[in-house]
Amino acid sequence: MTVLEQPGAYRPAPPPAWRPRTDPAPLLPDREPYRLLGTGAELDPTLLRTLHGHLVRGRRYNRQATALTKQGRLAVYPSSTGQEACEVAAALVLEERDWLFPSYRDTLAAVARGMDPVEALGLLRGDWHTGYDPYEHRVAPLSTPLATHLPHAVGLAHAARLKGDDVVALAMVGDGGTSEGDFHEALNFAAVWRTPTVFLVQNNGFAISVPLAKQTAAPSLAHKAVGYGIPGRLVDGNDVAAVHQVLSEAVERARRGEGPTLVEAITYRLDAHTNADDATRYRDDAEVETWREHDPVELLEREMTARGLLDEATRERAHEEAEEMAARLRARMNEDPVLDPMDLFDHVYAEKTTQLREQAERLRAELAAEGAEENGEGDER
Amino acid sequence: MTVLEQPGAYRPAPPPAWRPRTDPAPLLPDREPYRLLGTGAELDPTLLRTLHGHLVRGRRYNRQATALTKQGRLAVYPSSTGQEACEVAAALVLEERDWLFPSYRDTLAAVARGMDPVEALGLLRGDWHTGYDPYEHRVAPLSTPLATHLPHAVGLAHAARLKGDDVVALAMVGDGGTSEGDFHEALNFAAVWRTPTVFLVQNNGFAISVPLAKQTAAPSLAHKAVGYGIPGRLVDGNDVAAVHQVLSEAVERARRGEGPTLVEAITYRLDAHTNADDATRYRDDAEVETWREHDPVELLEREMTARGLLDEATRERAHEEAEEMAARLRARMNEDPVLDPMDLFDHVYAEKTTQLREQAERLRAELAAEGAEENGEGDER
Amino acid sequence: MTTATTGTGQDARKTETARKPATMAQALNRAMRDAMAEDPTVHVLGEDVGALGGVFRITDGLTKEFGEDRCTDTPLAEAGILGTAVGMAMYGLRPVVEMQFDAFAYPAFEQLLSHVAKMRNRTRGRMPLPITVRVPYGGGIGGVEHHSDSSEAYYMATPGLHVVTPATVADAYGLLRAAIASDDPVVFLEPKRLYWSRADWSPEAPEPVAPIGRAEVRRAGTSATLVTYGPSVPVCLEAADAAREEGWDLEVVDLRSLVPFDDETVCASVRRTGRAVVVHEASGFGGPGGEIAARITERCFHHLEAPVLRVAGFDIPYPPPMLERHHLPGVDRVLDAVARLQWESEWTERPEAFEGGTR
Amino acid sequence: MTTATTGTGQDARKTETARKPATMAQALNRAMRDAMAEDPTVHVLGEDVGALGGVFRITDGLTKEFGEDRCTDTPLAEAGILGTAVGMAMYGLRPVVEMQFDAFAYPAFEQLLSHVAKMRNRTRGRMPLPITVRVPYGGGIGGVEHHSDSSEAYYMATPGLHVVTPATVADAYGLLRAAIASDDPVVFLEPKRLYWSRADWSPEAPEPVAPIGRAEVRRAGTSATLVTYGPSVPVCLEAADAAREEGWDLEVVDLRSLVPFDDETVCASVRRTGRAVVVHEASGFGGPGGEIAARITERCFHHLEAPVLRVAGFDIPYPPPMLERHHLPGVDRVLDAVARLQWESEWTERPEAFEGGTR
Ligand SMILES: Cc1ncc(C[n+]2csc(CCOP(=O)(O)OP(=O)(O)O)c2C)c(N)n1
Ligand SMILES: Cc1ncc(C[n+]2csc(CCOP(=O)(O)OP(=O)(O)O)c2C)c(N)n1
Ligand SMILES: [Mg+2]
Ligand SMILES: [Mg+2]
Repeated sequence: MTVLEQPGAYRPAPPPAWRPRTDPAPLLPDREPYRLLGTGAELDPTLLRTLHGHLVRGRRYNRQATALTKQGRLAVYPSSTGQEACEVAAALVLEERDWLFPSYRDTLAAVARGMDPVEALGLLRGDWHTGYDPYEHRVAPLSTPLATHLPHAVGLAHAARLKGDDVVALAMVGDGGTSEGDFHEALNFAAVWRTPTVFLVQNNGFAISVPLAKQTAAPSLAHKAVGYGIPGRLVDGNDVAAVHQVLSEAVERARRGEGPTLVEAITYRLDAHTNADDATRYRDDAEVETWREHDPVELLEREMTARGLLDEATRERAHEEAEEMAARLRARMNEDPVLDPMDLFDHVYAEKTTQLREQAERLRAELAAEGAEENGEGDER
Repeated sequence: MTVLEQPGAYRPAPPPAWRPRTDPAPLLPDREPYRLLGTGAELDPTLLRTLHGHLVRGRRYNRQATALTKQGRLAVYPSSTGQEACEVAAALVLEERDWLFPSYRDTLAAVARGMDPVEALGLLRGDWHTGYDPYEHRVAPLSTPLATHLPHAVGLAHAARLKGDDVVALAMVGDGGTSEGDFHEALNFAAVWRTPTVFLVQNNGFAISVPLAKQTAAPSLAHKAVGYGIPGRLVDGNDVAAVHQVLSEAVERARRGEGPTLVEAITYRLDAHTNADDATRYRDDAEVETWREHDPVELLEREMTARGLLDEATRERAHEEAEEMAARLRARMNEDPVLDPMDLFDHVYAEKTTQLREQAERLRAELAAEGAEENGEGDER
Repeated sequence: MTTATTGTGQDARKTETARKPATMAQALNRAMRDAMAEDPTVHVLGEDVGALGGVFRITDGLTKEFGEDRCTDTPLAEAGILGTAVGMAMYGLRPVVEMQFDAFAYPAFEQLLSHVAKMRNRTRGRMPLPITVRVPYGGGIGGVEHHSDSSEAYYMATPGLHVVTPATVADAYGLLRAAIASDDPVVFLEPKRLYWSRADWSPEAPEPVAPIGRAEVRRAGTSATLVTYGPSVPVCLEAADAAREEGWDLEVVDLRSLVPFDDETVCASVRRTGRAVVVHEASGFGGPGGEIAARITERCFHHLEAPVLRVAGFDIPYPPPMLERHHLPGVDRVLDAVARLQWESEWTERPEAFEGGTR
Repeated sequence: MTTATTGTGQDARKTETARKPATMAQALNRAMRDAMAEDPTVHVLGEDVGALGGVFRITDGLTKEFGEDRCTDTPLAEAGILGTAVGMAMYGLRPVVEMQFDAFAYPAFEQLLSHVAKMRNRTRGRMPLPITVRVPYGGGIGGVEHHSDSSEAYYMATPGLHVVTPATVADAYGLLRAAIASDDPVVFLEPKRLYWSRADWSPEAPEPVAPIGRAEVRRAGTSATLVTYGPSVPVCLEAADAAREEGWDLEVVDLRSLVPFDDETVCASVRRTGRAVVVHEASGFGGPGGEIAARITERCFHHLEAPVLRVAGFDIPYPPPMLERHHLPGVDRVLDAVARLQWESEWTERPEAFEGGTR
């Protein structure tokens, strides 16, 4: 059976014989966002502790990165403050051999997956585009053109399956990104080819300034799954245990060869779109305050405290570790990166064209002249 | 209230307060294709007679146009044989002030709307791109790039609504076209802005050679509606009464300001994709035969005969009229169109640029030289 | 970057009556505002153009003044935005579409190439599409990848589009008004790094500017002509100033519109000076400079003392912020090209007989 | 058009062992077949490439021989096809994507421009994308609108892509093999109207051809150089034959690859002949000819007896079938341009001193 001969795939038949390919009922998302924290559900204490450490460090990472923009050490930072539960869970549900496809807001997910934070921030510092080797942690380049990386996740998962590898690709996109044609095409390819792909939509209520109501009229974004013939799941995106659970199920489903899942996580961006954005133009502080009461870090700490899993010492240790991480990051980001302008020509093609060789020579001559003039000051800025 | 402040439009709220924007249940399409013929439903005899005349002429038109390709009078013809019920119903449900947005296969719908068939075939004859004035019958240019005309229908309906005109736009697309990003973006814009747009998907089972099963894994294409928050309808596309009924309801809904509807009509293309296609490469004659037994013209004739609405004389008259139409079309298409190559430069911009004036002069000189050489043979081919 | 302008659009309108320093951003904002006030069929649409006023604040205040139906936040889908604008134009509106950044116009290319550029032609002139597509373009603002592309070559290669780009505050207003008023689709390229450039300019009495299709000599000179547009105009003016030290008196021609192209003004200048350098940020290979240099050479061959040279971005993807200064054509590179214009040449004007051949 | 080839791809393979007439379509088909047989990572995907063998039958028989997983009918969505191919390439496959027609590649432009062309660069060489994008292009086949675009200017203006186009049966095979084997993304432009052109060629022992990046002199001559590619190569060869009557001995250079561009071969020819005409179907303004003419002029200025002229499609949307012959550059227009190369010129080679200046 080729990957295209899916069970249940339908051919048209004259209407007396028509039947839906699958029963749509099981594809419909949860009637309300799936939650675990505060529900009294059974939860794995070790997992909660791991998630807690990540959340605390993640929050601190967001704060530190934002601070680095003020110090001119980052060109820009799109913060995921308030969305750490999604970022962390997305990273932790994956095996080493799996792939993560982050969008431009998801450096934290990459860091939670084990990436050096300085490399993760390379794009936003501005010394190169993708600051890391995608193959090292199997993290695709951060995608700035929205939703364009979703078909990549589908293609990669498809290729892995063709090669017989049980690799899952998890792709992250925002509520705004679901409006793009690429979102539609990716989900459709994934559904038709049954690729092991998990689509995580972080619905944080806004695409920059545009609220969800101007983005979609759907009952929920998870309902879009039905139109592709794949299951949709709806989850409280600030409940890290719930996000972890729902994503794990989706990843396992994919790994079992049962195809893609669309997960909508309802969350909120507490910071402005980026440091350059003025969020007061499009939303009230009151709304932000409502969401602070549903903060992912606090939700988890409250739950763990209630369950006796978080004593003050543990809590403090987590926060101390986060401070150390932040201090290390700050120190390293305060070093000027050493850049070689000649790199500009090295990675356009496998081999430089004659024209690029000429252009490289011209730049080299300019730099030499500059260097001579400036008495060896070189070309770092 | 601006068009963007829709009732029920939702803003995100922390999960305890979350609720779906609308109940998804009413958006779900019919459980099986809606049918009227053969169900004993009450039907308007006058309407049936009108539809019958159109179907018979439509079938004959398809046959004639295909014949014209063999005589070299059309460059290509994508036949809608087998799909006449959809073509005709789409045209007839609209008021004069409404707009039709046909795809490349839908010249018949344009003709059924009242367009001169020679003008409707202009594109396929090759004397110009759009052979007609879109404003005369409010028919947008036939769209060759698939699904790209769907946002046009949304924009036009939106503009009409802003101007206070109760105009509806009905756009036609194939099952293959639903996979394009433009389909997704158009439906989403229409849903968010609640534009008076009706989307008619003619699911004829194939996109050229690609069967539906390789195009989608959805329960039905109508199920895609749910993901946009609009109602989906499923209809037997060969039951002209049913298609007319479902489309009429969608048009009225749109006209009442209740927004767009997605209609999937299940039908079958009995001919090859175009005269240039070899359908035996990708489908069995047996499958085609199954569908011949569900032929839209026959279905209606059987029903009308059973109801005593179609005596032999009436039937013959309809077929005679169709023959006359075909004869007129053939005669007119056998005349060489008179073309002026200088037209090439006239409609690029409102005013010719200097460069186009120069180029036009150059061509004029060439033609004059040619003409002189050929002793006045001129530039018609 | 964004904080600098918070609220200025609105305030500016009320207070400025005489010629005072205004930014290009303000002039663009005012152009849309005035067009909307004068013509109820003008509609602005795009991502974040409403409450936010656009990420560059160019549409600041328009929703407040004209309502959401006239200046509309769209869903996040560029093909959908432009495609919807096509339908609106079909029904008699005059849409002004904002693409948030150059590279984010790419998803709309099919709509632009297959419909916007061709609709008038496809319908024998019956269905013109008076759409303005505003695209902030170019680099020099420290933007991360996909935020600094110079995409004008794509637009130039598409018959049916006008391609316009202002370099001055007055042109920003005048050309945008002209673009919106045009019955043809106009791709209106806004040089991002000039958004905050200033000039004395009165929003109440904006000075008239030459129409779309005319180039302007921004600086008269005799030694050689710099042919340029958009973000490179200030660079060329600076280079011309610096060139005086070397004894060159450079003429600077600002194209203003790439399509239609003003052969007359450009060629008149080059015929006078006998030498030309084309300057732009876009990559050299396959970029606008090739067309421009080729046209000049075809028309002025026997007036040329040296080949028309080009100073352009390298043939590479736009570099990361920390390296962009090496990529962007700066004053030194322009002067270097001028120096290579074969000043030692013994060339002298050829006899009149040959002039006829330059078509 | 299509019936002519039904089944030929497969049959041809079995029966042809010696050099017999083969079509370009057969050679392209064979190239994919051989690449797939040799390298299991080569995957073909696109609309109708499976059972149908593509609307031009270029992928005929591939699914039958290699299975649906190797030659795959995709859903109808070009951005999805190319985007999926990107992901496949990330995982070590070598996708060969078919775009059904030139204009239907436009929906995939964002993927092409923002990812395919840039991925190697973005990742500092770590994530190369060995993708071949096959695009049937150009007119002359009586296609209705959106079926005859010459879109090469868009690809040329995009650093990071190779842009290749064969004009002969041998090159069709050799260049496509090279494109598929290349570790860089290649836009492989197939001149539709040459699909059924024939030449003696052996599928069992295909003759080696020059690599991507080299132009070929298809006809040696001394009077002037015609620089061309793809569908215009046969036109230029015919024009060169006709030109003998007028006493001109024309050299014809087939570029074969627009990127990388073979300055060496082109300039060597033009320096020898002193005159050049660039010929292509794409619209003149902003088209490939501008770049080519500008490069030649920059490099060969003092060898030129006349400006480099261009013969190109008009600056209009591609015309309807019944009018396309007026648009396409034909033999007469090429000869007319040659006639305008200022043969009366009294120009003589300038002293050596100037040669250094042509960089
Ligand atoms: C194709 C494309 N269009 C526009 C943009 C500009 N842009 C950057 S972020 C953004 C909003 C994204 O919203 P959403 O998808 O909800 O993600 P979030 O920022 O909330 O994480 C926009 C419009 C872009 N990056 N890519
Ligand atoms: C954007 C685009 N891609 C590809 C094509 C080529 N093409 C023409 S018709 C067709 C199949 C269309 O299938 P469907 O949408 O089901 O409509 P049908 O032909 O069945 O009426 C294809 C792929 C096109 N016209 N436009
Ligand atoms: Mg968001
Ligand atoms: Mg179909």
